[in-house]
Amino acid sequence: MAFISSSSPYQRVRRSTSEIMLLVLLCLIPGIFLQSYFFGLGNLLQILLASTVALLSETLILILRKRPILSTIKDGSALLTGVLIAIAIPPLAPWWIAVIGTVFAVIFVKQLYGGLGQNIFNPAMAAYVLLLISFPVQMTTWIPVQSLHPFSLTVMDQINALFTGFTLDGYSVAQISTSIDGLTMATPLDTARNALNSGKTISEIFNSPEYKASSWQAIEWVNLGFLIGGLILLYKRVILWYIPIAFLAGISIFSFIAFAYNPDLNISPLFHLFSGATMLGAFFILTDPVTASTTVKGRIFYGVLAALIVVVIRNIGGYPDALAFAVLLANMCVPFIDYYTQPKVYGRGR
Amino acid sequence: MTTTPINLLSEEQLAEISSGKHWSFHGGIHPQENKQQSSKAIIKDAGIPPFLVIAVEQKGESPLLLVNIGDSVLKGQALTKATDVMVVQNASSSGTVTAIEKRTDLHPSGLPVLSVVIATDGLDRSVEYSRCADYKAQTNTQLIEKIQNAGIIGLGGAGFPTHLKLAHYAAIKLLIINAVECEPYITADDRLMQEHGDEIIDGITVLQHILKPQLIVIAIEDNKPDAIAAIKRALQKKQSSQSANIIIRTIATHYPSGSEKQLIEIITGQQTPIGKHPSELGIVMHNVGTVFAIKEAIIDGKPLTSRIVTLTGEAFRKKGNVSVRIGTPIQYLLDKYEFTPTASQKLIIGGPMMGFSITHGDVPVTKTCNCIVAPTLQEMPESPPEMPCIRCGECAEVCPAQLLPQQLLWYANSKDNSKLDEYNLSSCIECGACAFVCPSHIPLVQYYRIAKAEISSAKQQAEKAEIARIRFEHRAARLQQAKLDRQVKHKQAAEKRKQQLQETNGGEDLIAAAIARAKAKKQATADPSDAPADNKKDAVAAAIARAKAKKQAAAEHSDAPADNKKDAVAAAIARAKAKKQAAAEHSDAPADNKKDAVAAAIARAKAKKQQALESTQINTEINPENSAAIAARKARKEQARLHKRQDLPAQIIDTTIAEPQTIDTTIKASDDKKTKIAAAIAKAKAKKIAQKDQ
Amino acid sequence: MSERQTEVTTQQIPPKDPAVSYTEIAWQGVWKNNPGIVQLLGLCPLLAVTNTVTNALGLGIATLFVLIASNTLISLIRSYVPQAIRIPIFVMIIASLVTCVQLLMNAFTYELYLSLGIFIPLIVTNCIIIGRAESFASKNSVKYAAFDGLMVGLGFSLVLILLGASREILAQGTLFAGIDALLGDWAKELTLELYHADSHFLLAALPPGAFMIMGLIIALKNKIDQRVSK
Amino acid sequence: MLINIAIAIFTLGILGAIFGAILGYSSLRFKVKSDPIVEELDAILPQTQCGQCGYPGCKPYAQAIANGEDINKCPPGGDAVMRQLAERMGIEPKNLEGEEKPKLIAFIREDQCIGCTKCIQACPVDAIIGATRQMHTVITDECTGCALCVDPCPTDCIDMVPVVLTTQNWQWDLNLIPTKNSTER
Repeated sequence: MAFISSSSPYQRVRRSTSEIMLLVLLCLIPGIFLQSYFFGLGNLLQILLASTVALLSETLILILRKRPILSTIKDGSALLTGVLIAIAIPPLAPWWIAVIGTVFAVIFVKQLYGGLGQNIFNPAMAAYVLLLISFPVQMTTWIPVQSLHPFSLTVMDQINALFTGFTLDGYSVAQISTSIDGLTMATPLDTARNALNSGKTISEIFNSPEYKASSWQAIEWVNLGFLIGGLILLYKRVILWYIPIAFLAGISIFSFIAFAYNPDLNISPLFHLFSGATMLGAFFILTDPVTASTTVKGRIFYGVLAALIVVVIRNIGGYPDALAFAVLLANMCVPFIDYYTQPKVYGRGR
Repeated sequence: MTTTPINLLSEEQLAEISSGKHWSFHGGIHPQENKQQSSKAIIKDAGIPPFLVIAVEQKGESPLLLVNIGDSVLKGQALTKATDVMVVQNASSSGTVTAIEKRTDLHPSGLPVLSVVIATDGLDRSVEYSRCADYKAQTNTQLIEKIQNAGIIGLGGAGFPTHLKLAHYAAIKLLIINAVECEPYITADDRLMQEHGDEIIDGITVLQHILKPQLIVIAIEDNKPDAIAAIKRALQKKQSSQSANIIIRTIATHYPSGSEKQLIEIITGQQTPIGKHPSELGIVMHNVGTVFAIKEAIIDGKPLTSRIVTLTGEAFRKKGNVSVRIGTPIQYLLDKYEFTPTASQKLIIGGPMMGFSITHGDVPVTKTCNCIVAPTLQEMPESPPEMPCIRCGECAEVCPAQLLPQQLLWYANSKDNSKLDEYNLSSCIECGACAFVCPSHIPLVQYYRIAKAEISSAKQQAEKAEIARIRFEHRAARLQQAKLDRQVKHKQAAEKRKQQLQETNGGEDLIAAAIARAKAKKQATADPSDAPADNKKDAVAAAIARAKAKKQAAAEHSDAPADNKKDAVAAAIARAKAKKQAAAEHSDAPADNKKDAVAAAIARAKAKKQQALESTQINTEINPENSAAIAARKARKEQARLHKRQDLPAQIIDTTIAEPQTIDTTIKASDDKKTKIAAAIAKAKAKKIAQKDQ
Repeated sequence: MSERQTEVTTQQIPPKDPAVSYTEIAWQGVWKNNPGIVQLLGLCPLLAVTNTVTNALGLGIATLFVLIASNTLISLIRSYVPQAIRIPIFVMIIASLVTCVQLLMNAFTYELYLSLGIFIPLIVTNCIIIGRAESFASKNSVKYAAFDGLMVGLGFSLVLILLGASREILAQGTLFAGIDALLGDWAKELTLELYHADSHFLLAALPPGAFMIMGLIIALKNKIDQRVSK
Repeated sequence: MLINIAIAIFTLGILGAIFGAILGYSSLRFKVKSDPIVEELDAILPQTQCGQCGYPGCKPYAQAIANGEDINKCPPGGDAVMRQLAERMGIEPKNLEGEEKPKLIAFIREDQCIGCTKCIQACPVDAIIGATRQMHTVITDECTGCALCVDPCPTDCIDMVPVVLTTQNWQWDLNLIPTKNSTER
């Protein structure tokens, strides 16, 4: 009788790539929950839209590339990309923002480089940068925290706003984004930057009414949500500690140096850690295995490099948040980092 | 073989080791062990199978056989002769040698190697073993030779000849007994230690006598408490000055701690430098099974004729460890221990991490076969389809050699051998930890094995190419030299003649010579055709004369063709024709201008055919097999010819048939005589060759 | 038999036909060896100025003119140029021609001259021109050289225009905006407004967009070639 | 105006003369005489010395490639060697001329050998040993598989046989494992 011939090892760990992706998606839930709690259901709508588009464009490109469809879709990487883009864009951004971003991420950044495992750049962040550069207005218009809404927004209102730009009552997104006292809402980092540019010091900004009216508390909570999700990922060993710790430590150290140098012009380390997309980036974006460094030393260096870029751009650059740029720039350095941080092979001496 | 050790362990390091400190290695995994399936039952004898297949080829080389087909052999009788590197293969039961042929080996490739097949008589009569209680009176060389004659190789799995490992006895500081058995499922060493602790300690003292190490460490994983206890008991029994420096080191269960290099790192904290042998550090390691075999060989005088094999996996009804005679067909074990195959059944030789699968049971148990795993599909499911590498780096985390498996995969896929070398593929120990953890189910080890095999064959080819280049250059130089030599010889000959001529004239004085020369000159002007005027002319004339004489001789003998080159061309054409038959024969003809050559060639071809026919007949008488081969070749040629013909349009065939006649007639018309002569020569030649062959 | 036949046929085929023909030059210049999307030469102006069709057309015409003129001149003097110093001589000729073009554009299409800016003098360093001079004009007769200049220039201009058009449509929703700067006031009519939207795809107007669209054009060309070869 | 033009022409002329002089000098001074590329190309070639490329050996072919000969004329090297050559020469890979065959070595059917030494003379790497009227044999380790000995043999007793697959040179192809006991006599 003939037996099956196959290659060793015959025992394997039973965790697959798709399970990893699924775990990452599950760990995003606390952050997403908090985000939609503060900013309304628009966020969930964006996620629904972006994931649908991600799966559709993945299917389309796989047909064009004549690759197996079902098994590739099942790996969950396209879904994850879609969700990450949706989290990053403003909740009531027009529908085509999410569509363009997702299509670009899946087709251009991932599949045109050869599919899962081959892309140089993080698809979600590359798409975010594309959107930010191309559509700066839509991408920086955040709606205020729900408690500060001048109008009450129903689910239908939000769906309508997303697809037509107006609520059922005929208010435009721009109008929604303007809070009670007529100030345009933006992210705390945005607000701080604008105020800095107009010559105020940090302490003045933090005490100013427009800052207090901004969604800074909400953003802090959201960051906390992603931190919790990230810690679960660490506990489950889906991600390894090197990158998040290196990145967060880097952010703290670099921003502390800047803060110590001039506290009037530079925001504090704590503010850095809990604003913008710091936690999302540390645990969910930078740790994307495909585009991150793979050696131990390399991962630490990669995290620190990204942190340095983030702090530099946030403090002296032209954009309020810099995570996406930092990720892309660090991605570019990965082959170089990997090459120079190879571990010493057994027997090469210590 | 002897290396000059430079990194020997120092006294402090040895003290540190014996004080109980131990280290760890990078990476590693914790697979499911499943050892309890087979570790409880005591070792049974598997019995005598109806026939034994003992592979005698070692590393691709066949040793000198000491038996012939039909010989009756006894258990323990040597089948092969030992050479420097090869150990003796002994018969593992008594019986008759029924065949010496290539049989499938217990090797992942399933390829056959030269084997001796013994039909057993069931009596298990053995040669007389000479017990030797006082081995200490013997020299190391004698003991090592005894081990070689007992056919002992490393029984842990790699199968490195033990006598070679022992040959480095000069500078050994630390002897490690590898009883780690880190592979899941396998319990052969575990059981052996539980049941034969005393013998193992005896074996260790034999090794201690040969190697004289300062320290002996028995390394056992902590998942074998019974074995540890047994060895401890045995050691206490032996409590004497000898066992003072033998320590038992219990190490944490952690795959692949049983790998030689990793175990050395655990015990000593030292890494074996790349491309170096552990003996460089003054360390030698022996498997506990090997130690047991050494004890039997030296003290009891028994050669290695059986080994302990773990039969495990849910598809075996009767699991456990059995003592199996080397050469027992695995099918016999499967039948005896109630193996019930399930859907898509696998049969794994060795452990599930580093073992290999075999496709059928008609292979013999060899000395390195420590375990047969027959898992059910639930136990070890088929690996899910391979997905793209997401560079998660899990593999690098667990790699005990601290390689970057994801980079190696990349370069293995792109067949970039220089990059693979740069990333130290050769340091891979193929432990399978990377593939074990890979979430994309990539069979990394398989890729590395293929890449390694390709690299080694590329290396071999490069070496071969280099040799070929050197040989080619030597040959070119030699031919050039021969040409020069010929020229020099000719020159020398010419000069010699010159001298001779001078000598004949040399008796007279110079003036007379000058006068004579002047006279000769005058004469030469008068009669230029005959008397040479000066030496140069003379030489030329001589040469011409020689040439003429040669020609004449050639004509007379009517044998040697005037021009070798022409002959070669003609011969080549003739051969081509003989091969291509009439149609091809003809298309060649117009290409050749010299009609006589053509005719000669045709004639020769005919003669050759005849000769071929004759030789076939001769061969039929001498060697039936060969004639069959020739017949097959002929048939193939005929087929090819027919095939060609079918391809050709009818017209071409017509013309090709028509043309030879026209040519023949033209030849006949113009040069009838020459043709006939040439043909005659050719026929004569053919006849001669035919006669010679007879 | 068959062996012999193939031998004969291979012998009959001449090794390589060095003779040039007009169709071959045209085919090579415009499609097969297009300087822009196959040889990837002159990427600097190609990516920098193609944000509108007008700019692309202006630079295309300027390059085309310089190419024809330089190819002709170099072909004329090719047998008098010492091998060792041919490159400085070619550059000198090209530089003079570019200066002429720059002065002409300054005189007649001033607005375009301003918007193209540094990229007009940079034509001197355009690899396409020196490349054609070195590899073709200096080895072939005048008529072929001039035709080669025309065809290569045409191939380059076509890529410029294609890129310019796609970027203009994506970024501004218009076509031929500002064409009057090149062709005079009458051409104002040519400007098309294809669609109007609150927000345009700004990226297309920026250099990264140029790279991406360029990549897509190259992919398209390769796809067509693949189709044809099948 | 005229003076301006004259100045321009003069300046450019001087510049041209200076740079021309520098270039002319360096083209003589830094002239590369020998071509190390031939050695490198020779190292890539498989050294079968089979002459299938039309050159009498690998070195001459390497020389020819350096002089612009096609890189696709080495069937024993196959696609891999052609690609290496293409990379070294910085040119596009081409389709191989002639087909790539599996590796073969010569085998003399010794009972039919008449000891004519013709194959010995033909062998480019001296891989056949024997003497006149003595049986010849091929040193398998040295044979490059060039098949140059096959044609000169007057008794057609040389066969090109494929290299036998053994456990030593097996390349881990799991799909080729026989599922039956293969017994060879």
